[in-house]
Amino acid sequence: MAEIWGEPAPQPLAGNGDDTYYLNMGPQHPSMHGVLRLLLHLRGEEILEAEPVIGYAHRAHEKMAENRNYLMFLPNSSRVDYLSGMIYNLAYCQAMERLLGIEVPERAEHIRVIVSELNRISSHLLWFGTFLLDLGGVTPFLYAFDDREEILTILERVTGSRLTYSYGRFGGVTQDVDALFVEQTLAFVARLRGRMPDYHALVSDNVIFRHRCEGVGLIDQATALRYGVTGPCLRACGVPYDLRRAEPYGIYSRFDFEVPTQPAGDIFARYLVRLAEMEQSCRIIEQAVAALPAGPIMPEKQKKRFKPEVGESYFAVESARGHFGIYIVSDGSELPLRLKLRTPSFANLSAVAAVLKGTMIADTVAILGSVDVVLPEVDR
Amino acid sequence: MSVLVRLLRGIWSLMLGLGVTLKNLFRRPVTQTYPHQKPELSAAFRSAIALVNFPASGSHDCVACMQCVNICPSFCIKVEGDKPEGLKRKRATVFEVDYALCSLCGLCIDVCPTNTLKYSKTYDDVGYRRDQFVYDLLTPFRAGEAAWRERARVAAVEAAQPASAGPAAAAGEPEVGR
Amino acid sequence: MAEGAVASEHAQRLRAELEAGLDLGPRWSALEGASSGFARCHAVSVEALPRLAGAFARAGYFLELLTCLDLRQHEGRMRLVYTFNCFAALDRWRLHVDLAPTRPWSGPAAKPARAKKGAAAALDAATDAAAAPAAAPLPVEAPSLVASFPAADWLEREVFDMFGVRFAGHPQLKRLLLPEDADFHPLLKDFGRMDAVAAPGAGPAMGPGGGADG
Amino acid sequence: MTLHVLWPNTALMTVLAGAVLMAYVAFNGMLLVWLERKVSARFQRRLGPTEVGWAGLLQSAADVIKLLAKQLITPRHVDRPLYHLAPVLVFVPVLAGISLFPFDRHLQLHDFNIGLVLLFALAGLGFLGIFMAGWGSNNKYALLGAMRAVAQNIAYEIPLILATLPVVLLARTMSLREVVEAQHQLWFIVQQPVAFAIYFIAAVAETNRAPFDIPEAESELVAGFHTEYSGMRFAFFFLAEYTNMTIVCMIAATLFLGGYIGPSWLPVPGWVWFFGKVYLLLLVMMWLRWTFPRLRFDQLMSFAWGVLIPLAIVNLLLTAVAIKVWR
Repeated sequence: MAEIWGEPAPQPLAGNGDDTYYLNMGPQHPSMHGVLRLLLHLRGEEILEAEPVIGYAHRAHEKMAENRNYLMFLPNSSRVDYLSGMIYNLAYCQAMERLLGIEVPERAEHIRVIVSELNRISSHLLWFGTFLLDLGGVTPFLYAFDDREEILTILERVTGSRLTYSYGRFGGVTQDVDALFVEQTLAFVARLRGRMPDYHALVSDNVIFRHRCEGVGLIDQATALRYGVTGPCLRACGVPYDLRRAEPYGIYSRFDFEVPTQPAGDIFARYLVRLAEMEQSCRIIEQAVAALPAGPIMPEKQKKRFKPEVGESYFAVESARGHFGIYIVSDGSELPLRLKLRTPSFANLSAVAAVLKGTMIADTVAILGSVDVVLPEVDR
Repeated sequence: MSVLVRLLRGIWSLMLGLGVTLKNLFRRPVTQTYPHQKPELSAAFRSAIALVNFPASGSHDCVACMQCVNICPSFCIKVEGDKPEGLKRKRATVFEVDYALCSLCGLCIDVCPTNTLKYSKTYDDVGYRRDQFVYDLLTPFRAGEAAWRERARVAAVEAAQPASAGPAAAAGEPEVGR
Repeated sequence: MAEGAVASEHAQRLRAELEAGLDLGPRWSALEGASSGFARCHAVSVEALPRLAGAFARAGYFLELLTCLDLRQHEGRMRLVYTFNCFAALDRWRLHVDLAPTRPWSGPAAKPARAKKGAAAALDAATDAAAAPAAAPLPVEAPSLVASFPAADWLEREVFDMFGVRFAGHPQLKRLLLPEDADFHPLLKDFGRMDAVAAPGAGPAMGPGGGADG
Repeated sequence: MTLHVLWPNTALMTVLAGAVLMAYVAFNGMLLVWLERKVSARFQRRLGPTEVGWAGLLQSAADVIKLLAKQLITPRHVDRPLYHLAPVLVFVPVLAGISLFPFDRHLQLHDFNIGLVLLFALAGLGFLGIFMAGWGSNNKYALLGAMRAVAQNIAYEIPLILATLPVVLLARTMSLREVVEAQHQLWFIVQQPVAFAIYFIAAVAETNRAPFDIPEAESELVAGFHTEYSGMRFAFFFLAEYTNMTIVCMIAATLFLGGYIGPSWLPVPGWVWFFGKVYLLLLVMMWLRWTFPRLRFDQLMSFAWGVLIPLAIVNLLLTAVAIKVWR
């Protein structure tokens, strides 16, 4: 039409000689969690090929680790995955404790379990909210954030931070918890259980939600194995692999909890697994609170300088997103020779490209959301 | 028939969802209207570090040992110190924190040998330039610095005389505690 | 973590299958066990790697980790670290593959005092392994494991990105985390440091050839 | 054929009435934006706007001022004529559409005997504007949004119209006023609950409202067809959407809920009934939006073609048979 008005015709949309075209989704896109860029090859709304392009949030954590001593890397650890910073922070502490041979007091171990599980619930709640937001449901998002706020308040009272808790220290934790913390934690567990029926009525049973989720974005066991997919995404295809069970760290072997699995491997299975995990975390919290002993939160003798023996160590924990491993190579000095972070989102995201093929644009958003990718963790 | 059942079941599930939102419509909002309602800060709240004012000595007790400077993963602390005449320990003359770089990890507070570092409770600092966040932690202590040095010197002199190691010594060597 | 943790029958069967299919060298490691997190540690050759990876894939293991160590300063080599694990139960295997340096060491020469307990030598000592025969030239490239483990796609690209190690047979060995036109490999030890910020607004003291080496 | 003219039919009065309607459209848009924000906030246990005016009532006015003051950015690669024309073309039909309704027994600009047909014709025109916006923006997201909008509106206009036909059969007229007058004994919603349900669902889809808001699904298509629009041009789309909502609710109130008719023993003027019903329906639309997630594009289509249209046809046939038998 422009030619009629005496203007040059606008550039045609990318023509490939066929009916397909490329679409850059991200890194600035409302539903790209963080800064993922998806290069989509599309025919209409159908995805022929999807290539995730990452690195926009690369902060060189591993390089930083090599230039700082072991203790100075501590605040970095909770920033790798800011949504479950507590779990990562404590994982690094535990890895170092094993490397250095430090005994952790009982009380500190229990506190660590409680705050880690609270953090896991908060991460899952945030996932729940943002996932629904990806599907166009805004209200569940705010309900979930309301509940999550409670956790953040509890954790802030203890750690002083709401997101990047540098709460752990080699050998224990920085601050002790009090009776009010215990009271608030139990109150939160009760509150969350009270909210679950609402969530199910509003979301899980909703016919629109079911249609969006069931049978979409299948990750089967073979795919999971080949890509090293872990966490709720793995348990949603029927593999009961949870490091708290498979490779118990800390005092997790003492607690009675289930590893929820689902057979289907679709988005809805991942959703159900995460909701069930919140309940299991509540159970662990209750047990840990009941068993919380009195005593110190740091070992008697505290070292000032940390020089591990020469050697390598791999320590893995179950984060909210899956298998988080810390591989430390020590050359006997105060700086690590190499500190590699094996982050679950990295592996999970690499599998997403295979899953996206043949789906629609709307599914892309749902699948990405359901895998629960945290981009800073992918990029590190 | 099954189609109809599925349709009705679907409609029922939508009704349930509408019920949840309707229920929440009549509940009290949880919003805190921030500038009108100030948040309650927890005791553990972390903001930029500050120097503790020990009542016993009427001043901070930074001995410019550089431990916080060395442990800071963000390299945001700058400390200089001199040795006041007559005293055994050093005394900070410069203590700056670049809050724009600080990651609030608390390692400096952990390593401080005299426990003179604490978190402050400021949460609403704003600025247009990065250098506005370089805080001079000695500001509140500048006015009393000369007096403190004089007191400390006197106390040190008195302490040197073995008989009169009295309460005045506390001015020079404040009790450790936060 | 210890051998005893390998509990389930399924896992033992997997492991038996794996051991039957593998022809591992004699380099058993003292690192195995609770303190390291590894159930088995081996140093393997470049030639054996694809075959081993195939055996792991068939036995139902997943590629947990692939990373690289820059040991050029003291040992004059790069070292790839592969970690395989299985979902059935804990059975984490670590494989070392030594490679020739991707580029010559440009940092300061190794201090004699430190060279004595140079990282790789010390690690080898800790892993109870004999030093590699000096006569055999180290391979330049590692084979890509993408055929057995699609997960290796990104992991190998990351190693290439950060260390410059090339993987033969990788479908598209391009940058992963860094810009596509980057011409440096930042996790090399002579790349530079990430250190104190010189002045507000100035970048960290690092970059190709920039900054002092630690 | 009766031309029902209630006000002195002078050119001046027509212009005046048009101005009043335009003012109403602008006011209504602002009110609905405020209402939507307040209602959504309450559903989500928030407060919504509180700062500007009492309970944030002037928030929308502040937003309008902001939008007016904003620079109008025209991206470089757009098809300028289409790009500039689209917001106008979206907005004008809704303005024309709203002038057709009988707000009260003696408050109607002009009663056409084919009022209903005219309404749907005008409603259909708006999508030309949406498609022009998406096409002219020369942006892939906008184009996808425009394609979705066209497909969706073709699909949903059919059940929308099919659902109103039983009412026409019952009232034996297409004049909006006469349809209302035919409901003195009984509102048509009682006789035609299925038709009302189909109509309302299709209307929500027709106005691109959640859960059918796929042409502007922000989590998929950034902002859909109006991705490249800012400032007052964007405001036109916004205003058109809210006015469209009002129109479909007015149609629903007129056809199914007895328009301006309320219980005669209550001394409440007819227009209060009319607008009361309209805003109640609008609140229901907001309630739906803030409860449900969004459908996927193909699911939306299959719902229209596979469920709504067959249901509407069956309902229409049954109505026709029933009328034949009992009259």
